[in-house]
Amino acid sequence: MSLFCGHAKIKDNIEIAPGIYHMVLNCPEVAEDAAPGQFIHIRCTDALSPLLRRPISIAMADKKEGTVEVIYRVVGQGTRLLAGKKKGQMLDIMGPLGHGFPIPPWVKHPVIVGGGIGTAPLLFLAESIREHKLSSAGSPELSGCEDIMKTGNSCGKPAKEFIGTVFVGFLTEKEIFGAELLKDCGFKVEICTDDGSRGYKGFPTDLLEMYLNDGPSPSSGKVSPAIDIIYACGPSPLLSKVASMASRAKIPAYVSLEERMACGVGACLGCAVKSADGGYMKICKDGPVFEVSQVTDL
Amino acid sequence: MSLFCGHAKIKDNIEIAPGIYHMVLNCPEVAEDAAPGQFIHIRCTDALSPLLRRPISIAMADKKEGTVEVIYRVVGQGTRLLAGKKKGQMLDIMGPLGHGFPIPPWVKHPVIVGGGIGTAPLLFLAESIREHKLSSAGSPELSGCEDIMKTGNSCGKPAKEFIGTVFVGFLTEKEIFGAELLKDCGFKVEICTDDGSRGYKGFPTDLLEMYLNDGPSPSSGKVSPAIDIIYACGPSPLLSKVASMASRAKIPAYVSLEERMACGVGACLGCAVKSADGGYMKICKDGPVFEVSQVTDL
Amino acid sequence: MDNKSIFINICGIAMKNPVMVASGTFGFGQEYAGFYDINLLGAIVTKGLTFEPKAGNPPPRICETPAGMLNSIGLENPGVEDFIAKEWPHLSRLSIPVIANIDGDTVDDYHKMARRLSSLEGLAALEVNISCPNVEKGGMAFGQDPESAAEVIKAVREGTDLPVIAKLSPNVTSIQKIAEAAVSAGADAISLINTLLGMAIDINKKRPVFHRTFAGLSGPAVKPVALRMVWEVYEAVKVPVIGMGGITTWQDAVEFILAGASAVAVGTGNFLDPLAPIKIIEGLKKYTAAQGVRDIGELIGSAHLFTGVKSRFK
Amino acid sequence: MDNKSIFINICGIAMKNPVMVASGTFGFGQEYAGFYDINLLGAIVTKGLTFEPKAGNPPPRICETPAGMLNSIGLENPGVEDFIAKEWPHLSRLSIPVIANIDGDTVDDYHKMARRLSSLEGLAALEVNISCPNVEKGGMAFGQDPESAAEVIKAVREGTDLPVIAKLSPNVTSIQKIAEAAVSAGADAISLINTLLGMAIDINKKRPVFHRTFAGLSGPAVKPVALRMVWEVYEAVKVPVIGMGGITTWQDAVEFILAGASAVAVGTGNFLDPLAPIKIIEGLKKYTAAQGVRDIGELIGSAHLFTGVKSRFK
Ligand SMILES: Cc1cc2nc3c(=O)[nH]c(=O)nc-3n(C[C@H](O)[C@H](O)[C@H](O)COP(=O)(O)OP(=O)(O)OC[C@H]3O[C@@H](n4cnc5c(N)ncnc54)[C@H](O)[C@@H]3O)c2cc1C
Ligand SMILES: Cc1cc2nc3c(=O)[nH]c(=O)nc-3n(C[C@H](O)[C@H](O)[C@H](O)COP(=O)(O)OP(=O)(O)OC[C@H]3O[C@@H](n4cnc5c(N)ncnc54)[C@H](O)[C@@H]3O)c2cc1C
Ligand SMILES: Cc1cc2nc3c(=O)[nH]c(=O)nc-3n(C[C@H](O)[C@H](O)[C@H](O)COP(=O)(O)O)c2cc1C
Ligand SMILES: Cc1cc2nc3c(=O)[nH]c(=O)nc-3n(C[C@H](O)[C@H](O)[C@H](O)COP(=O)(O)O)c2cc1C
Ligand code: FES
Ligand code: FES
Repeated sequence: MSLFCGHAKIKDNIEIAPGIYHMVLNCPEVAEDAAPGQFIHIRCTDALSPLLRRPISIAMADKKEGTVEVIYRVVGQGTRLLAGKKKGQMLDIMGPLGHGFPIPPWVKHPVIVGGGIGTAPLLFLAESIREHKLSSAGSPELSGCEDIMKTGNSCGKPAKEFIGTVFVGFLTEKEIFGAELLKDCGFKVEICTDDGSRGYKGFPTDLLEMYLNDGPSPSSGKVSPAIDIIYACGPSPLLSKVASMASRAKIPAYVSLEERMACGVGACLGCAVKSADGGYMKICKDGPVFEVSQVTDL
Repeated sequence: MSLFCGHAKIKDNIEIAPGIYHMVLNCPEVAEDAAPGQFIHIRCTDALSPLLRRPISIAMADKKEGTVEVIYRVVGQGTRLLAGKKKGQMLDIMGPLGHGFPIPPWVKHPVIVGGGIGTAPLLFLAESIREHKLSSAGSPELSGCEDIMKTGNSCGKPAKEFIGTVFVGFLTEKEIFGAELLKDCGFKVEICTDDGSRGYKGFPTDLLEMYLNDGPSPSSGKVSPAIDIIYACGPSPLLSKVASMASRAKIPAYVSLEERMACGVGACLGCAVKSADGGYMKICKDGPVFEVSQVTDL
Repeated sequence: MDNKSIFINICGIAMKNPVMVASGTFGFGQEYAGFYDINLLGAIVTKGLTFEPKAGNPPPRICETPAGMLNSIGLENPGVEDFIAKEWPHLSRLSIPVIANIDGDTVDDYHKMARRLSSLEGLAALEVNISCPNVEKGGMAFGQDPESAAEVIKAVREGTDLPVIAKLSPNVTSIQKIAEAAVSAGADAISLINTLLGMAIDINKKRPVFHRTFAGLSGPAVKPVALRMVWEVYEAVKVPVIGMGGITTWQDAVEFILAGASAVAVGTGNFLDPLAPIKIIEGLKKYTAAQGVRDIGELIGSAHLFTGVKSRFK
Repeated sequence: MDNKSIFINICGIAMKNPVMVASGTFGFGQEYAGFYDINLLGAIVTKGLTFEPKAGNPPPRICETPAGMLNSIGLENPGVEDFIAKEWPHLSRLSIPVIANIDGDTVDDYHKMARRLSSLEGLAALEVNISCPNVEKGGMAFGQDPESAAEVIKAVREGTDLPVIAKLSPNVTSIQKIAEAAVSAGADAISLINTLLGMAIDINKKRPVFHRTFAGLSGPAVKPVALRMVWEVYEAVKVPVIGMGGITTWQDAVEFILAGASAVAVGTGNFLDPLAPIKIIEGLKKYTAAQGVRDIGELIGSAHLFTGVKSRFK
């Protein structure tokens, strides 16, 4: 596989929630090969400090348009520099890197659990699951989502079919993003906020737990097939709760992990995570998505 | 004396010639105290690389407007970062620093010699000489130049009086700046370019030499008083020629020197220049303007 | 406003906060007085002084490097007598401790310096620079060997009743051995690090940038090395450690304190931001308050607790 | 296209250009093969290998610092047998020299490694890492003392006919003494620098960032120190020097060559820009052409000419 490393033009870079940005890049090379759960590795400055690239998940990729989209939160030097970039400028990126979320052919009822900024790669995942399900159901190929922030009619063809269930949690109402896109992809979306400003007050894992105990949520109105796969991305407490619930319920579950990275390609052995069988796996190369039983310390 | 160190708002930052920028800063504190030949010390990035500030001469200061202007050429990392700054952004500056050009009360016929980007501080000098001469001649106080790039009518009141002579040299016609302002300040301006694309083909020191030999230049049309002071800023060959001509002609001459700086205030002893009496002077504190007999190695 | 929680006393030097300015980066104090009241600092360390005046090295004397700088000043200074005549009068009027940084070509030079400066009423301490990389004789060479380091410190010790601070060079295999030798010889405190030995080459001229080829590396680039050495020396000796090397923010200062520094010094950081020491003092006040610490002394070396070593101050 | 002017032969290792990739920053070569044809490189140095497999240190293993990074990988590697079984087959198919970087807990480990690897058909050389700061036993400790450095090199020398490159630690008082000892013991070349010993502290957790407290500093921050050590070693020994430490541009590479490096290695620079080695090779071609140099060998150490030391290659 040939990997891209070079400059991509910034088509857009806007603040979609306080401190959270949505950037659209023109990069057909990355868009072509990108799979949900993969990331790009971004050089935030030409200068030598901050020195290292920053990994950011691909929140959407459109092969036809040749665009790659990311959603990121400003937390430090690197992301602050990113937020300062303007439309039209060039950005030095590498990718697509890592192994993403698998979508097995037998998936009937996927459940996606997202926490905060961790929701970003799940948008691409949701879109891919929808495409996958519809195309394997014999439907004609669907056009991708043109712009993940144009809510309401983001997907070429709103899916009437039920594709799966999403539980997403945010700090507060203002920080919510992606919910409309998830709905348009045919997912039943349950939102929660830490402060209760919208939806359920609490964590998305609370909802997952109820759902696993009680079956389809009371408000769903229809009976869905049993959950057969769980995907999650978010802060580590969320991931460990998902992992233990999934293993209890014996449902395969995939989580996206984070660790400080240098190379991003498996060369430096810097982004280690303890594997279930002893040794260490590399998040950048063996992951960032892992089946929960592969990793310990979750 | 209280020195300013803080953020100033960028009012303008435009490319006035290929690779040469004119930046206007809003900074009443620096404008208030600034004298021609002094500089500001600029932090070009929030990051730690490039680490050190960059010294840039004050090309104009307007106490009333509270503005400070600089003209700089992009030569490396720091100046490239400066060129990327946008109107409205804040810039971390210190100043005004150093000792500038003295304007003794007895000055009748000052001659200013500038080479390339070295012309920048000479604009402020020219304006100050004019103000100084007119005010000591009993004229009412003049308003400063509002914008050094608005040529033609840059000074509040065009000076009919002859203030002095300027010889400026540039690589080529395109790089010429400041000439109109100098004229408006009442200076007779002789331009030369290295490639002959405008004015005399050669160096401003050639013109100075002719002038010193032949008296008022043939084209001047009127007889000026004898030269009684010379000011120069530009590349070091220019400065050393000026120095030797001035000492031969026994005319006091002041030059602005450059050296890599760290602190900019005389604390690190980094910007040394050999003084005529042995030891080292500090360009940032004892200069950047020196009487030519003070320094050796010119 | 003064804040007792960050007050610190290092071997008799009472400072209202643990933030000093490093030798050679603050002249004799006047240069930064235009920016803020320098009496707000914990202490001032003078530019390195020698017995005879020193002209210093020919330019260029500085060169920027990634997140750092090289300097080859060469200890330019007016000599101890001129210092006493011209600089001491205004320094002695400050309300904060002033520490004289001293250097010599020979062991005897250090002894003479110590004796001469001890006569000054009000001088707080001597910082003995056995680590300057930019001079022909003495300097760093003394600080690269435990025996010669001890010899110099002993000579200073015999010449003064003032607190003696040994300023160490990081260009050694074992900083612990040098620190131990200095303490055995009578040092009351250790300050470190001086600059790392480095160089730069001008690829157009195809020659070293500096006349003396090598120069001293300082600034944020060296911080991880400086912090490690403070950590090591804290574990090796019982006297207070003054930490420096690349400090530009209060977070940096906290790292040094947690590693074992009783005080910190800002060097190259002054060049980036003249107000850096003041911002660091403010940051330390807030940090100690936020941590619920009533005496910053409790924090000194406390990161060692996690590695099985007990804080000496607990 | 190949360009004869930058061809270089170091103690029998013939390289079409003097740009290698540094051990531990390029895995076993496959990771960067997606970005460019790695046969364009001068040579590849493998990740450090040990006799038995090593799991490496628990995370976190890296931490960014100003213009640098700290790493505490802990020599994670599959062990020499697994390397031979799984990595050597694809490495041996490359058209460029492959150098194995070896490490050991004991002198005997090094000897066994040397013997085992010497059996590989086509391996270009052994780089003996006596400078790893991230392991419990061996590693850097061997490289901090001339005698133990010599002992290790001798053991390797006795176990192989391959060229032996001693990789030195910068954490020493005199790099010249270590280099001299390594050469006396039979090293055919010297490579330096490995990482500087540093550390970082998490001020929220009030503990060192790394489990092993100390870690290795690399990247542009250390370049001035690395360059100085290459300069010093070039003056001390007669064997070729491979220079590394913070190289990210061709200008950096030229500085090292002028200081005395016969070849350079790009380490941390790969992380910033996977294409850095290729860009450096292109830059060197242009520089030699612009300088009118027909053989890059003429440039090696030529900055020493200005300081009275003659280029060894003239
Ligand atoms: C595979 C992968 C995908 C990611 N995808 C996204 C994404 O889509 N959107 C997004 O906003 N972020 C994402 N992240 C996180 C993102 O990489 C970091 O927020 C970013 O690198 C921070 O850089 P900075 O320079 O702004 O912050 P820094 O100044 O480097 O750090 C700021 C603070 O955050 C902490 N921190 C930052 N990154 C990490 C980390 N990876 N692990 C632990 N602590 C950390 C630091 O310790 C520090 O306290 C992803 C990370 C990984 C590994
Ligand atoms: C008192 C003073 C006033 C100045 N006023 C102006 C001004 O009004 N306008 C203006 O454009 N410039 C002025 N300069 C020069 C300006 O400071 C430098 O061009 C600037 O610092 C370069 O920074 P950089 O990061 O862009 O280049 P760097 O990347 O730092 O350097 C680029 C190249 O220029 C060389 N170089 C840069 N600065 C110097 C120097 N001072 N001495 C020798 N070589 C140098 C470097 O060696 C390198 O080759 C002044 C300098 C001084 C000391
Ligand atoms: C320009 C300059 C001059 C220095 N002069 C001296 C000196 O005279 N005596 C001394 O002990 N240290 C001297 N130092 C070293 C500093 O005091 C300090 O130990 C070192 O720079 C590391 O701290 P920093 O990274 O904060 O600058 C000098 C450093 C610089 C940058
Ligand atoms: C992540 C990482 C892993 C490393 N692993 C090894 C190693 O296994 N063996 C070795 O000899 N050096 C190792 N090094 C040191 C490098 O080879 C090199 O000597 C050092 O990083 C300086 O070069 P640089 O600044 O270009 O990275 C490693 C460096 C890094 C950053
Ligand atoms: S970041 Fe280098 S191995 Fe993952
Ligand atoms: S730049 Fe520090 S003394 Fe001039």
